[in-house]
Order: sequence, then C-alpha cells, then structure tokens
Amino acid sequence: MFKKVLIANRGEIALRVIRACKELGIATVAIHSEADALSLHVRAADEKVCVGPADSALSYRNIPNVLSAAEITGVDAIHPGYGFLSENAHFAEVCESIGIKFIGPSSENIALMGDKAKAREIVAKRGLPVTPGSPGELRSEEDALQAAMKIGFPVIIKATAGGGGRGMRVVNRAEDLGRAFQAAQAEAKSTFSNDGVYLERYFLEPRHIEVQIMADQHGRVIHLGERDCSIQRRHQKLVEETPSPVVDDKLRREIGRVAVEAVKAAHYSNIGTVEFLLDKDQKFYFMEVNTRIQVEHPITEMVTGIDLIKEQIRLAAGHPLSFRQQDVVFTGHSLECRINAEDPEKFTPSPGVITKYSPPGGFGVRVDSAMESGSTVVPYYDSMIAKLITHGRNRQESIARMKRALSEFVIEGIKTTIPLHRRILDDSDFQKGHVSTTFLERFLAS
Amino acid sequence: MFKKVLIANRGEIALRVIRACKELGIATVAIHSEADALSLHVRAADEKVCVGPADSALSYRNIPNVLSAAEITGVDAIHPGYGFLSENAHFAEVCESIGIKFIGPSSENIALMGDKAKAREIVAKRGLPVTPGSPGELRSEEDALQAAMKIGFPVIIKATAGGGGRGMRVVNRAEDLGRAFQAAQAEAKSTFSNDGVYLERYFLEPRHIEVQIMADQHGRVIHLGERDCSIQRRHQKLVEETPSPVVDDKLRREIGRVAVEAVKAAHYSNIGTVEFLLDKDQKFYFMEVNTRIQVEHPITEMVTGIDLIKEQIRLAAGHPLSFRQQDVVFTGHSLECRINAEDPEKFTPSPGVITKYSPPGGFGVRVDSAMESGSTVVPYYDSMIAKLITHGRNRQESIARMKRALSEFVIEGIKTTIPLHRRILDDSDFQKGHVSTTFLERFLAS
Amino acid sequence: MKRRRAKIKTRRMVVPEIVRESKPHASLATGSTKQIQELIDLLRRNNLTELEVERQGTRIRVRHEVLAKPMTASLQESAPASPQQPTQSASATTPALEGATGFVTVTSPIVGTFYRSPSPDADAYVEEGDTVKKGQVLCIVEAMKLMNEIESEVDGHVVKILVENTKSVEYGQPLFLIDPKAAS
Amino acid sequence: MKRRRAKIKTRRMVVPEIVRESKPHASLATGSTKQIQELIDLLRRNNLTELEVERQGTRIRVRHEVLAKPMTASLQESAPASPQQPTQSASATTPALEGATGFVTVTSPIVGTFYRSPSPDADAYVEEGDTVKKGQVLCIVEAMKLMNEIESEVDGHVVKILVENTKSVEYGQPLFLIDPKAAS
Repeated sequence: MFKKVLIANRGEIALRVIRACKELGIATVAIHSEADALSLHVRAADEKVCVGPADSALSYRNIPNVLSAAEITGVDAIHPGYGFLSENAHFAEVCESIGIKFIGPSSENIALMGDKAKAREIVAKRGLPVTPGSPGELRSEEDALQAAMKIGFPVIIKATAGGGGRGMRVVNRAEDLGRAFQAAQAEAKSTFSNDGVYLERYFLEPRHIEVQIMADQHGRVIHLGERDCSIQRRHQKLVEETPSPVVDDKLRREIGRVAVEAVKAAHYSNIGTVEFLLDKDQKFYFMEVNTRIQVEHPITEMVTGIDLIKEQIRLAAGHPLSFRQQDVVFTGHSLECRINAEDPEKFTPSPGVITKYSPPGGFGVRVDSAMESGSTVVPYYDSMIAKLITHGRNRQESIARMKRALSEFVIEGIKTTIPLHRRILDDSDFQKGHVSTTFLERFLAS
Repeated sequence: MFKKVLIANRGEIALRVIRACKELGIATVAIHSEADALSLHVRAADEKVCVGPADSALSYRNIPNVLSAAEITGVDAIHPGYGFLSENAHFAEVCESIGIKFIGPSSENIALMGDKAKAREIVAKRGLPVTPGSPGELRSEEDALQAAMKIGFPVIIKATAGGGGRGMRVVNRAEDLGRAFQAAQAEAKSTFSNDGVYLERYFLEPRHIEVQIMADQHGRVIHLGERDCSIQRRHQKLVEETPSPVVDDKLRREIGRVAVEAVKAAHYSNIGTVEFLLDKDQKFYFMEVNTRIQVEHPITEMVTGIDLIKEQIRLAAGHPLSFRQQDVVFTGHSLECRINAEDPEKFTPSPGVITKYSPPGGFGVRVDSAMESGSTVVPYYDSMIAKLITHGRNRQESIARMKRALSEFVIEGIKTTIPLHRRILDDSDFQKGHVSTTFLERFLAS
Repeated sequence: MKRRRAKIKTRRMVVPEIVRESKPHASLATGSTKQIQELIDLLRRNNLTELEVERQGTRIRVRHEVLAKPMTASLQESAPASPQQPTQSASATTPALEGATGFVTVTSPIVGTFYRSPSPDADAYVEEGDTVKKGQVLCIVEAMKLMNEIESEVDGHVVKILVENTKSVEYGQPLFLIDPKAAS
Repeated sequence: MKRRRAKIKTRRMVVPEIVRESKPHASLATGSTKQIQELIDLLRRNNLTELEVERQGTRIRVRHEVLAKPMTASLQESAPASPQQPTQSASATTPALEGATGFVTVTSPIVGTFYRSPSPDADAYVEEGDTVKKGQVLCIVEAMKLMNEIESEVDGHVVKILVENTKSVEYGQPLFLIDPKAAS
C-alpha cells in the first residue's frame, strides 16, 4: 500500500480523499493555490505545498508544479479528485513515466474514454446499445447531414473531447444543421482545443442514469448499481439519487451487465462511471465513461456501505477487488443535494466570507464539505461548497430526512442553493419520481 | 399518528426527537429552562415554552409546569428523552390520566422495572438467568449475610431504586458486610428516597452487554442485537459498540431470546433495553431493564438502519411493529464516543462558551449534538455535549474512522474528553476488544 | 371548577439601565447619533466583534459579543408561526421603557393560561392605571385545572398589562409593569 | 544532469504600507464610513485579528475575533511534523522587518528544491551582504530535473537569504530579501 499520497485537488473532494487516506493509515500532502492557503483541506493534510496563484491553470492544473510538489514531498501516488487534472491523459502518463502512481485508470484508458466518439464505437462494436448517432467523428457538414437523416431529428451535436455542456447543440431541423455544426465545432475548438464533434439522437425527456463500476488490475469488474442524476441545470447535476425510482432489479442487473461489459471492452481498471440515457420505454443507451471519481459518489457509498475512495486507492495499489458482485448488497435509498454558493433564483455566484456555518447532523445525514464558520468562498473555482447526503430505509424516508436536514443547514454571509433544494424536494413530481433531464428547466420556469 | 409532540428534555436528545418528529411530519414543542433559552433544541422546535429556572427540579423535572406546557400548546403526546422524567412512573401515570400519551411504556411497566429487585424476581421466575443474589429486598443485616454466604463473596449491594452507581457497595468479606449494608441503605435513602437494597454476586471483570428490544401493544417483541458498553468510568458509559467483539451469532440469538422473554414476562410495550453482565466464560446474567431510549441508541440504528425514535413514536401511537425478527439485518460495526465538557484527565466539569465548534463529517460519521459555535455549556446539567458515532464495514474500519473523526472534531473554549477518547482508541487492548467494565480504571491508572 | 389559592410568590425583576454614559459631554461634533449608528451598522454588516474610533478626545467603541448574535437562521425559518406560541423568555423581554425607570415587572411563576378576572363574566382584577397594594391579586394563571392567583409584591400603580386575557404564558413571562414610585 | 536556463521571471513583491492615505488630514467626519470600511476590507483580505490606525489625533481600531482565531485546532494537532514540509505560504511570510522598509522579497516562482550554488562544490551565487545587479542569478530552483535560475529583478544588496541550501520550496515562498535603496 502507498505510504504517502498527494491530493491534486481542493475543497470537499480533497478533504474526502484525505479522510480516506487517514483511515487507511496513509500520510497526505495537500497542494493549494495562494487563494486557498487557509482552506480546511490544507489544514487537514499532514503536509502542504503552495503550487501557484489563484488561477487554477497556474496552480491546480499546473503539471510541473504539481509534480514538483510530489517529488519534494516524496509521495508514491497522486489522487487527482475530479475536475482539474483528473481526466488529463498526459498528466497520468507523466506520472507513470516518473514512477508516481496516478490513482485512476491508465493514461491509455483515459485517452480512449476521453475520445467520446471512439468510446461509443468500441462499445457499439461489442454489440451493446449506444445512442443512435454518427459512427465516429464528423468530417464535414455533409457528413453530419447524412448521419442526421439516417437517425432522424432532433439530434444533438457534441464535442468528442467535451463535457459539461460545452460544444453541444441541439438541432431540430435539417436546415439548421449547418450552422449548428459550425458553432459546435468552433466552441469545441475554443474550449477543448479540439474541434472534433459527433452527433447522436436527441431524446426529449430522458433520464440520466449512470452505473458505478470498479475494476481491478486482474481483469475483474463489478458494478455498484445506478445513480439517477436527472435533476440538472445546464448539464450540471443538482440532485442525485440511488436507486433510481424507475430502475427495478431486472433493469439494474441488465444495465449493470452492460456497464461491466463496456469497460471490459476497453480493458479498463480502477473505478469509473458509465453514463446512460434511459428513455420513456425503459430502453437505455450508452453515452460515455467518466474515468474518475464522481461528485455524487457518496450516494453509492451510503446504499452499499463500500468506501469508494478507499477501494479506488487499493485498486491503484494493485490490490484485487475486495468484493464479488454477489457481495454487493443495496440497502435503502440515498439522496444528494449539491449546495452551491449561488443565488438560488438567478444562479449568479455568491463568493464571500461564511460568517456562520452550522451543518445538520443526526441519523442518516452526511455532509461532505470543506467549509466552516469563517471560511472564505473564493471566486476562482467551482461554486459547490457542500454536498448534503441522506440515507433512509426507502425513498420516502430519505426525502423526509433531506428536507429535515436542509431546514437545519445554516450558511450565513453568502447566498446558497439551499432554498432551491427545499423547493425541489417539495415538488410533487419529484416526490413521485416523475423527472427527466428537462425537469429543472420546467420547474424553474413555472 | 400524533399531530404535535412535546419533548420534555433538552440538549442532543431533545434535538434527536425533534428531528424524528420532523421526518414524520409531526409538529414539535420544546420546553426549556431559563438557562437554555438560546439552545439549539429550542430553536429547532416549532414552538417553545419556558418551564422554569435553571435548576432542573424546578424546570425539566417540574411536572406541573411540563404538563401545563403540554396543555397550553395542545400536544397529544410527550416524549421524555432519557433522564429527567423519562423513568418517572408517576409522571407517566399523570400523562395517562389526562389523556396525553407518554411516549414510552405504561406507568405500570416503568414502576415494575424501576424496582430492580422485583424485576429480577419476575425474570428469575421465568427460568431466565439472573445474577445470583438475594431473592428480593434485604430486610436486615442478617438477611444480607445469609444471602451473601449462599452465593459467595465478593458481592455487591445495590439500591432497588438505583442507577448510575449511587447506593452501591462492593463487599469482599463477611466482616465488612454490616457496615456496607448500612452505608448503601443510607445512600439509597438520601438519593432515591427509598432505602430498599438487595445484593448480587460481584463479577470481577465482566462485560456490560445490553440488548435493545422493541415491543408493540399487540404482544409482539423483537430485539435489535446487543451493545457492548464495557468502557465505563464510575458506572458512566464512555464508549459503546455493536456488535460486541465477544458476541457471536449463536450467543446473540440466545441473549436476544432471553431479553425478549424477559420483557414479555413483564407484558412490556414500547422500546427498552435489557442489561446483562457477561462473564469470562461467556455466561450472561440479567441485571435490569431500562424503560427509555438510551444515550447509546444510535449505534444500533447504524447497524440495523432502523430509526429507533421514529419506531418508538409509532409504537406509542399504537402501531404494530414494522419489522419481524427476521427482517432485522445487522450490517457492519458501529462505535460511539460520548464527548463530555470535562477535563480529559481530572474529569472536572468545564462549562463555558464554545468559541468554535466544527464537527467532523464524511462517510460513516454521525454527530448527535445540540452545540454550535457560540453555544454555552451551562453548568446545571449533564456534561455530555456531543455523541460521535461511526459506522464501518467491520470493527477495524469503524475504529479507524472514529480516530479520523476525533482528529477532525474542533471544540474550542472549553475542555472536552476528546483527547481521552483518542487515547482509548489507540490502546492495543481496546483494539483487540479485550475490555471489561474495569478497563478504564486500569487504563487511567497506567 | 375548584379554585385554590396558589402558594406562589410573584417574581420581581428590576433591569439596570443599559447604558450609563460616564462622559456625557463627549459629544461628537456633528450628528453624533447618526455617526454612531453608522459605526454600529458597519459593525453589523461586517459581523465584527468590536469597533473603536478615537478622535480629539473622543473615543467610540462598539462591541458585539458572539453570544449577542440573534442566532436564528434557517432553523427558525421552517417553524410555522403559532398563535399560541409564547415567544418571549423572561430575560429577553423586559420592555425598553422599563430600563431607566425602575418599574417592577411581575412575571409568571408557572406555565399556564392567563386570566384577568376570577370568572368570564366578572370584572378584571386590575386595569392599567389602577393603584394596587402589595398582596393584591393581579390575575390568575390556570395550570392543570388549578387557579393560581398572582399577587403584587409592591404598592404602586399598574403601568401596563402585558398579556391578553386567556392567552397562555410561560415561566418567567412578564405579565404586568408596576410603578412603585407612583404609590406614594 | 542537464541544465537549462528556465524562462521564468522572478516575482517581485513590494508590500505596500498598510495605510497609504492620500489625504492624511482628512477628517473622519467626511467619508469616514468609507474609510473605515476600507480598513475592514483590509482586515478581511489579510485575515487579520485587529487593525488599529492612529494619526493626528485619529485612531481607528478594527477587530474580528472569529477570524483571529488560529483555525488550526485538532486537525493540525495530529499532523506529524515533517522536515521537508514547506510551511510558509507567500502571503503569510513577508517578514516583519520588510513592512516599513520597502525591501524587495524574491519569491519562488515554482515548486522545487532550492540550491544556492550551480553545483555542490561550487561557490554560492550570492551571500548576505553582497551587492547584486538586476538580472544576476541568485539561486537555482530544481523542478522535474530542470535547473531554473532565479534572477534578481532589482539592483540592491542581499539583506537576508531566507531558505537553507537543498531545502524544498513552494510557490510564492520568500527566498531573498533585497534592499534596493542600498544599490545606489
């Protein structure tokens, strides 16, 4: 097992990884920008290294400085968290080359899955269901039109290197395709320095269902059930839950099997998430694989009792999976609300000093956050400041518990999305589980 | 189900009950003394009533004022928490007589179990193992000597109305018996206004094992496994865990069966705890039944997933048990550390203002507390200010998690027992599970 | 309904003057109150503990203890307002007008229901402006079907009756303001 | 071992005098709130405990106790001390003697290992007391097997060398104090 791990991230996920390391008896090194010198993740670690100014390109994503920090502190592994360098194949490759273990899949795995069009191709070749779409990257407008005519409108154009909604365009009619293609290409180029785009059928009210998988370096792969992340605003998840209210045992086994086969096709190891669209007829389609820990991983931990970060570290150290598929038992229901430092109506960021921070507690309530009274929410990074997770014997109980916990959560000095979450949880469609990825848009408009 | 419940308690247990009520959709009324006007439990409730000055005899234990508060707020039930009026049969009886449901067993149950000697008698008659001892109350010194000679020294003299170590005397030799009998009787009289005492064999290094039971008003009784509460200082529990490291499945079934039979013998309903001594030969002996929710109930919740306070409220409302014995599944291991506002070495109370309070979080960590930054620990009541509970896949993980959580827990402005807990958790005997009720005494002496 | 004279003493609370300025002549040249208010607002807005300004023999210090904060936040936000809810606690409610005057506050020694008269159709025991003697009954607080008569502990006159008839009262809740100086 | 001249500019940090008043005689009566707010912002930004300004009969003191606390507590208590640990962050370490003097702090622009000489048996680039020219190499910071020469950005003399040879340095860590006034 590793003796010392550097956490190449900040905020709650850095603290989450430090907690796992502490429980495993592994020493930790935090890195931070100048803006984060007083952050909790820095104080929680055994050692700390400032790697640059506030701008993440010059600090958290500054590969030479991050690797130098790893060298001078003598760590044997780096945990990238999510975002920043977590899906950077080049970074993983440099880590491999200098003998520092990147806690995640191999750089090849990352590169392969990072090319969304190629990943779909591999999965489709294995005979697994992918969203109907162009076979690979689109070379031209004519290419796009041909593909679109074949699968039928509406279609969605996506960047092959994409994520987070950038470089995406929904097209309803053939005559709009040309302009959308150009726009998506331009946006993809400016955002990802890669103008590759592909297109898929656009589903009108799909659910976003993703499956957590774990794969060891000995070829064994298991899944830990699904997460329903249909409550999104501009492709950013806000509320996640497991089990999905529309996935029954049979569908779970089936979608789980497909997820496992998809990553086996790519000879994938470590943990990952296979994303699917689920349409109204309960048909599911492979979308992509995220080659990192997800923000919403805690809900899977709550229902399985398995510490995903600890497993991820063990797998990176070469340990075989601690579980067989039949050892994985799903208990109850879990819900996560992402608390952002944003105006709950206008979604404008709300950085500043948290004058009072008092998290909820008690049975079935978990808070993952690096905030406390007196913390400063700096304006340079993601606005998510806390994840509130509840667990109950069933969906009804975990919703009631979440409402209770939200009512207790005190964050003063800045605006947060807590009021929005309270409204969502009171919504009768949400309570019945009648949601899709378009839910929030309609909810906010009403 | 009840519409509105008054919580006749303070601090973390009052907040715990309020949380359960919120999740059940029940309105809540907090009562408080003048010293607690700004407490979190007061602010968390829907309504609040000041019932007297700081002295609990004139406020939390002031039956007329508590019942008046119930009347003016129109509640249909009272939850007594633990301590204060929770095991006061008279209070339960008055509640019954004015049509306000006492959330707990009947006043008869409380009265019967409150007479420790009589409770032992009933259980012994049913053929269940009780600690060898006097058949009932001791009438005289001769009575005591006769009983002691029969069971053999050492013996322990206990108050029939007792609890918390008051009125107890350990006697090693016959010549010391007379004086100890007088002393115990006098202390029992001054503490409990009842000079009844009885005696039992005194076990040298027993474990304190207790079994959580739930009984509905239709005669069905189930148990939720044991808790090992052997880490005690002067009969006050400090660390509790479940499952016990020395109780295997077979013993659990056996001791669970005896606990269920014991309460059935008393026609008991609602929740309760049956306390046993477990000797070095794995023989267990009934000690007594606690007719209230216990401080340490959360560890049972963590391994069963069952919300004991919600169940208690449902049972009091006349609902049948929601579970059969075979539905109760024990998952993983849970540990609780009681954080007291005390000097961690001298155990002197440390009241005052908590200038900073930052509880630990993350996976498998639960905090039950009514404290926050700026809270005042008043000197009038129990010194326990927080319960830190962890859950893990096994004992090793929940210990590692507890150590991690203790290292994160920031309470400034007062002294707490956190450093003591950290030392206990580092102890190799504790880690191996080699403890008895005398562990802490030796640990503190070393 | 049985009535019984409760053996309960009324509680007396004289609140000290909150601010007793030692240097009354230390006026702040222009618009002093406004300026101090500005300082207080500054302190509030910034959640400070203390703010001190000294100038030409004038020193202003504003402090805000952590405990003084109205720690209400979202916990209370969710609490539905209840008409029956007695929201005032003894220590927090002494009316402002009492501060400098030395009025005596009669508070409720028990939890219960406040009645101004011995029965629904009877006259009230006292009205505002009445002169009362020590030991005179001011009201009844009913608790557990017992009528507890609350007496005045001083001679004086009734400045204000603080609770409406038939409302519930909690322990320590102010019921009457009596001016003892007015007695003589 | 390959050596390369890093294309890295040294960073210069001149800490401004905390209060640089354009109108030192400006009375508090006009625009005073704004001025105090500025001080408060200064306090916030610098995470100070207390800020006191006294000037021509005007003294302003701002305190913030919550921020003032060393928010370390038990989290750090458990952290083992590490000899390799660079414990100082750029903003926190500007030595006190610099404040009023206008010394220039040369900070590390990268994370790496600090070397005072080009090779183990060579002389140090500079010693305390030396005069240095703008562009003169002061030290090397090795990162990822690359030797990055750190140059002085000013003429001056070396007041203090703040890091020991072969120790690791983090981004923004002060390396040298240069007195630019001493150059002329």
